[in-house]
Amino acid sequence: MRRGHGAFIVVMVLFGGLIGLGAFTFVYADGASYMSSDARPCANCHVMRAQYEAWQKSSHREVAACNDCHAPHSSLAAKLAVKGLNGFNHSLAFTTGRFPEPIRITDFNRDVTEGACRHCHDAMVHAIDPVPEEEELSCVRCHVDVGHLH
Amino acid sequence: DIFEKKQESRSPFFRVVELTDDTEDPAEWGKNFPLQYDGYVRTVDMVRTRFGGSEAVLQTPTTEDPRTVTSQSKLDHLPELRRMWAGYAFSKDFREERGHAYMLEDQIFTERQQAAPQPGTCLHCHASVYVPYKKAGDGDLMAGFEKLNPLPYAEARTHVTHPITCIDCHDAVTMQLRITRPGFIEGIAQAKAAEGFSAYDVNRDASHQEMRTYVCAQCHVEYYFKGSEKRLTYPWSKGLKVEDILAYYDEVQFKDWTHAETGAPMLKAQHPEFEMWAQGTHARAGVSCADCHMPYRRAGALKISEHHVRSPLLDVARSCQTCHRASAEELLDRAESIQERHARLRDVALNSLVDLIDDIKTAQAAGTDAERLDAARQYQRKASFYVDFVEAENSTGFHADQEGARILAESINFSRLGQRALMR
Amino acid sequence: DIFEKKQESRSPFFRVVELTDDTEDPAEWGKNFPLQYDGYVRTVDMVRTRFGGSEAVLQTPTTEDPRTVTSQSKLDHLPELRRMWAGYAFSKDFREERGHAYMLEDQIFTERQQAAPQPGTCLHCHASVYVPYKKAGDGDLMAGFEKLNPLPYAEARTHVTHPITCIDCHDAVTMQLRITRPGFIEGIAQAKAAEGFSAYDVNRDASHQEMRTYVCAQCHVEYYFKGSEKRLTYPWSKGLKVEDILAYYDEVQFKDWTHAETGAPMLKAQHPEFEMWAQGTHARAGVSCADCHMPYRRAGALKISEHHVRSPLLDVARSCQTCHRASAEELLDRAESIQERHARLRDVALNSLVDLIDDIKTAQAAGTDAERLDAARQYQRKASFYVDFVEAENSTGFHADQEGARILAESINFSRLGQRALMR
Ligand code: HEC
Ligand code: HEC
Ligand code: HEC
Ligand code: HEC
Ligand code: HEC
Ligand code: HEC
Ligand code: HEC
Ligand code: HEC
Ligand code: HEC
Ligand code: HEC
Ligand code: HEC
Ligand code: HEC
Ligand code: HEC
Ligand code: HEC
Ligand SMILES: [Ca+2]
Ligand SMILES: [Ca+2]
Repeated sequence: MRRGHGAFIVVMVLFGGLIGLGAFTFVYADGASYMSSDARPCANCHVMRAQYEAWQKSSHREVAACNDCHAPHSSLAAKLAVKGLNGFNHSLAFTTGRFPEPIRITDFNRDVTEGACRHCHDAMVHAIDPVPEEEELSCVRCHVDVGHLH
Repeated sequence: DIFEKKQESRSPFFRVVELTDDTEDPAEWGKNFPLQYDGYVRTVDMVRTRFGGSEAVLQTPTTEDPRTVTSQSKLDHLPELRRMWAGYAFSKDFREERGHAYMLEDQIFTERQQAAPQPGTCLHCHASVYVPYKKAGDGDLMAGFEKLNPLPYAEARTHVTHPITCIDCHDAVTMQLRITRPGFIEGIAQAKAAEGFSAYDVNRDASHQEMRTYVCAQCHVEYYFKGSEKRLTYPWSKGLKVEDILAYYDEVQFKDWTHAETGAPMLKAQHPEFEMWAQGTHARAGVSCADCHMPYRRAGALKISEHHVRSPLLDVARSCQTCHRASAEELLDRAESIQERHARLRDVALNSLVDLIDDIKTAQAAGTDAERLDAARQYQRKASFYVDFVEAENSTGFHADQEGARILAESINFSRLGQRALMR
Repeated sequence: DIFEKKQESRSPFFRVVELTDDTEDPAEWGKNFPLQYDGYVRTVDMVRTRFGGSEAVLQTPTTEDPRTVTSQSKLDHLPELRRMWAGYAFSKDFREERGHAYMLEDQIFTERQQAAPQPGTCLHCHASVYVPYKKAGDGDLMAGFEKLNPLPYAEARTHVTHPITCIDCHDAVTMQLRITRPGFIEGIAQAKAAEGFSAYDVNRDASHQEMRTYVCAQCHVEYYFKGSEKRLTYPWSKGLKVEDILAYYDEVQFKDWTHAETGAPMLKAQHPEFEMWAQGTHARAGVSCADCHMPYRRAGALKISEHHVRSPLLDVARSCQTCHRASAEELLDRAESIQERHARLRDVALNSLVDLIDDIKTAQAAGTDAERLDAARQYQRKASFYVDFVEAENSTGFHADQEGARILAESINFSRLGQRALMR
């Protein structure tokens, strides 16, 4: 599921880029920050502040910033693509103010995050991780608060 | 748009007007806090949920009751209630409660007012009484409270103008939450004393999170009128559980009325939301009334408390999903399956009570000896108070599901033991 | 299907020995999986919790019962049980259950074996029967199952050697969870059919998360022996709720025994952990048995499942705290206050049932007509099954607190209606 969305995403992003408004805010709202692996830029948006503040108190504060969990580790292309897509989506949503509250992670981004967990913890958890044929074991079912409270 | 948002976040609110400890009119407060005011006025909305909310029922206005819209009658919905309350004003008119905007008119025009003369005490929870109490007591809240209580309702109500307003929950200068209701100030002090906390002063000793519940518990509680002064009293000196409250009433030998069919000395329970909530999981977890009924809402860059107080099931996303990760549909379904299980058991309990009433009537006709009849009537008093306690509680079991079922179980037991007591 | 998964198996381990579908000895498996094996063998530990766990009780070994240690007797703890089960083997010996290591010896040496001859079917849940069933059926699990069921227990048990072992829950090659119990394979298929899912094959259709519950539900369920073949049957064709199960038994006109004091056609409920769990909040939230009873444990560089299956209240940190933010003390307290409320109500229900039994006896002595007596006995059958369903369930209400209280409420109602039925 997580794999193979790269191309589709790139198209989405290019298409999205054509929408002036989105593109505008993307820049205005510091969309470039999506490309960094520093946490502060994410907090550029007040709507991200809750997570930012919670992250600062989390067990991962020292070891993982936002994008370590919210961007893929599979390939650089996928990484940039997802960052671009989210950056665009969030910028647009933020500008139009049209988004669900409380903000909920999308299934797509949850998969990205689940992948991130494994990227760092694979050695420890592959004993408990079922074979890929089966549906993924969800880490966040139990560890939903490791990055920040919910 | 985005510039505005960056703006807003720097300026929480503009002080348009000066608010004092005597500013009663919510519209005035609304000038400083338009967002909260907008929510507050929307409590006129009437929307049903599966078991709660409220439904607009049209009626032709009369001189006694000029209301064109009321809410559905619970007496028609649950006919057993008429038998349970035979001989008491509630058997004449008892409706689904609705938004805060209606609290004053619904009290003024309920048929219960015709059925029996009511005292001024009633206003304590149906009007903005903070300023009126102070006025009547020449600045002394308690004195004013004691002065208005014994007055006939019609006379007392000329002292009040609004349903609940901002000043009933907020300090006008600091906007801090503040308890203004004598009934709760005294009641919670007694409850705390029972837990060993003496001289409890709620406005001094309560935590911020507790205040988010206590402002509601000023009114959403079981109560009675004590003595000829009709002093409003919350029966908590032995604790908040149903058995503690019954023990209190038995001790002071109080009864609300005498049952018309059986002559039993009866008790009426009323909206013990606070008492039931206190026995539930959410209370255990420190979740307050406001967390669910006044969830935070984003207004631009601001997070404000939803002042449109209503059923959380009408806004599951904000009310529940802040804490629960499940989907809105799933959460609604979880709540409703708890309520459904509760409602079915409540019906069993009501039917058991009606069976007891029938048996007592038959026994009376058959000239059963006084001893057995009295024993049965005592069971009726208990069984009726227990089932009423969870029925009058308005969450249909949600606030404390296991405790709700436990109380219904004991009510059923009392009803059936009453039937047994008549035999042999 | 399992064989395809073979290659892709991810479970990392040092393959010391080759495990096959016939490797029964857990010590062999332990060579490849020492961490899980260490936990598995610790199920011999006996530690009490407030309402569960188990307590070591010394006894002087005899030839019939060579055990030097057993667990506390529930009959002494709840004397009402002897009345409830009058005339049935359970009234002779019924103990608190303990760790998996004891399952075989406890079954062999329970006094219930002397009280009444038991069939081979019993072994299904008290021994590692996967390999023995296959052997007895010449490779056909079901055939072996059907062959051992009707044998006298003493003869059947010569076919088994171990209590539950690895192969009862795991595929030896892929280590995937796998259902090996005919009773559950057939039972869950019927339950799913009732929900409209036909031809359900648990090993093919269950999700990984479901398997984390189903491996336990192979045994922690209500059951009965059908017909003269003593075929093990899970009574789920109408659903998993207590009323569905009772409806099934009534339909097939099954009774476990005739009550010695009243002559009522009785039913015995046994450990419906799975059925009760299914009605609870945790099941709603997708929380499996293994999540709480086999929490993950950090073992060196690896995370593994705790194979020391026991009360989660003995390890709240791992069992509860990953999902619940509250402190361990607070969580323990939450669980125990649910259990305490449950236990008190259970006692009310047991006493109500004893009252009914007394009344029926008196009525019989007084020569009450058969019609009333039969009505009362039918109520006894229901009331007894309902309270037993909740009492035999081993979480003391925790798995489904509201449903537990609901069932007790109905049990109380049945007992009291039974008393009423004798009168008039
Ligand atoms: C331009 C303002 C802005 C910035 C900067 C921003 N976000 Fe967001 N973010 C939003 C908004 C608005 C939403 C809600 C979008 C929705 O739910 O449709 C959101 C939603 C999300 C979600 C949940 C919804 C989803 O798409 O899964 C995640 C995860 C997230 N943001 C992570 C991040 C990370 C990581 C960063 C920094 C790399 C970041 N955000 C920076 C505005 C922003
Ligand atoms: C250690 C991993 C981790 C880190 C670091 C992390 N997050 Fe998250 N994030 C998660 C998980 C897990 C979820 C929730 C997934 C779910 O609910 O199923 C989540 C969800 C979110 C959401 C959606 C809201 C919600 O609660 O579902 C937002 C917005 C978000 N993160 C923003 C951020 C921001 C901003 C940062 C950096 C300040 C950050 N995250 C850092 C793991 C992380
Ligand atoms: C960038 C690498 C990285 C990512 C991504 C990451 N972790 Fe971690 N995680 C670590 C490190 C390093 C530690 C040890 C730090 C410590 O001891 O607290 C750790 C500690 C933990 C712990 C133990 C401390 C605690 O909070 O209980 C848990 C559980 C955990 N991670 C789960 C997760 C989950 C679940 C995810 C995905 C949602 C995740 N991690 C994502 C690197 C990562
Ligand atoms: C069913 C609940 C559950 C799930 C699902 C789960 N974990 Fe855990 N995890 C636990 C528990 C319980 C512990 C604590 C173990 C201990 O204390 O010994 C833990 C501990 C950890 C730790 C910390 C070990 C340590 O002591 O530092 C990490 C890292 C971790 N989990 C990562 C993951 C990842 C990654 C996943 C998904 C592949 C995952 N977990 C899935 C329950 C879970
Ligand atoms: C965890 C969330 C939660 C908490 C905390 C909570 N409630 Fe409720 N409340 C509910 C739900 C859900 C309902 C059912 C609404 C329905 O049936 O539509 C409800 C119903 C009600 C109702 C009836 C509403 C109606 O629609 O008819 C009242 C009154 C009420 N609650 C008052 C309170 C008070 C007072 C407190 C605090 C002492 C409180 N609640 C605490 C969730 C909560
Ligand atoms: C301790 C606070 C309190 C007092 C005193 C009080 N009420 Fe109420 N009343 C409430 C609350 C809270 C509700 C909404 C919950 C409910 O209806 O159960 C309510 C609802 C009502 C309703 C609408 C629902 C219904 O019952 O038809 C009427 C009418 C009403 N009250 C009349 C009265 C009268 C008359 C008196 C005086 C005899 C009185 N109230 C005294 C708190 C109070
Ligand atoms: C001054 C007394 C008072 C206070 C304080 C009060 N209520 Fe009420 N509340 C009432 C009365 C009276 C009604 C019934 C109004 C009617 O039916 O006309 C009511 C009705 C409600 C309803 C039912 C709405 C519906 O649609 O059925 C809810 C929910 C509610 N209140 C919640 C709360 C919460 C939450 C708080 C605290 C934040 C609170 N109340 C504070 C007196 C009060
Ligand atoms: C039934 C009680 C009640 C009434 C009436 C009420 N409020 Fe509130 N109000 C609350 C609660 C509870 C909070 C949350 C306070 C907290 O958590 O600190 C709150 C918070 C606020 C806040 C702080 C910002 C926020 O939204 O959290 C403002 C400003 C406010 N109210 C204004 C008003 C105004 C203006 C009115 C009248 C139109 C009003 N309130 C009526 C209960 C009430
Ligand atoms: C402020 C946090 C918070 C809010 C808001 C909240 N809950 Fe809960 N809820 C909890 C906690 C905490 C528990 C106890 C279990 C736990 O510790 O996770 C719980 C338990 C529950 C349970 C299981 C309890 C039971 O009796 O079976 C249900 C169902 C539930 N919540 C539904 C809801 C619904 C529906 C709403 C909205 C009307 C809601 N909750 C609002 C925090 C919250
Ligand atoms: C949310 C956690 C949770 C889940 C899920 C759960 N249990 Fe339990 N279980 C408990 C608790 C807590 C107890 C009470 C233990 C005690 O009293 O010491 C318990 C008790 C038990 C007992 C008695 C243990 C003893 O100490 O005597 C058995 C047997 C049991 N559960 C089996 C199951 C089975 C089978 C399932 C799945 C169908 C299941 N449980 C699901 C938490 C859970
Ligand atoms: C469907 C599975 C199943 C079958 C068949 C079964 N048991 Fe059990 N047995 C269990 C489970 C699960 C427990 C632990 C839970 C409990 O004790 O309630 C248990 C516990 C016991 C115990 C220890 C507790 C006690 O009751 O004293 C004895 C002894 C016992 N069984 C004997 C038997 C006998 C004899 C038979 C055959 C007539 C039998 N079992 C058939 C599953 C089963
Ligand atoms: C082969 C049948 C079987 C299976 C499969 C099985 N159990 Fe048991 N379980 C038993 C029996 C039998 C006992 C009682 C043993 C005794 O008392 O001698 C028992 C006892 C227990 C106890 C009580 C321990 C105590 O200290 O009181 C718990 C908890 C438990 N099982 C949980 C589980 C869980 C969780 C699973 C799945 C991961 C599971 N069981 C799978 C048959 C089984
Ligand atoms: C009562 C059922 C049961 C028995 C018996 C059992 N297991 Fe497990 N085992 C489980 C469950 C449940 C899991 C978790 C599987 C998952 O979530 O994929 C598990 C997981 C495992 C895993 C995967 C890594 C891990 O720890 O999660 C290994 C290896 C394992 N068991 C070995 C053994 C061995 C060796 C034995 C015998 C000594 C054994 N098991 C007996 C139920 C059981
Ligand atoms: C894998 C996650 C998970 C585990 C493990 C877990 N819980 Fe829960 N628990 C939940 C969820 C989810 C709910 C339902 C409320 C909600 O949605 O938050 C819940 C609800 C509860 C409630 C409220 C339900 C009620 O009936 O009042 C209690 C109490 C509770 N859990 C205690 C425990 C205890 C004690 C344990 C350990 C023995 C435990 N939980 C293990 C996830 C879990
Ligand atoms: Ca209502
Ligand atoms: Ca036990």
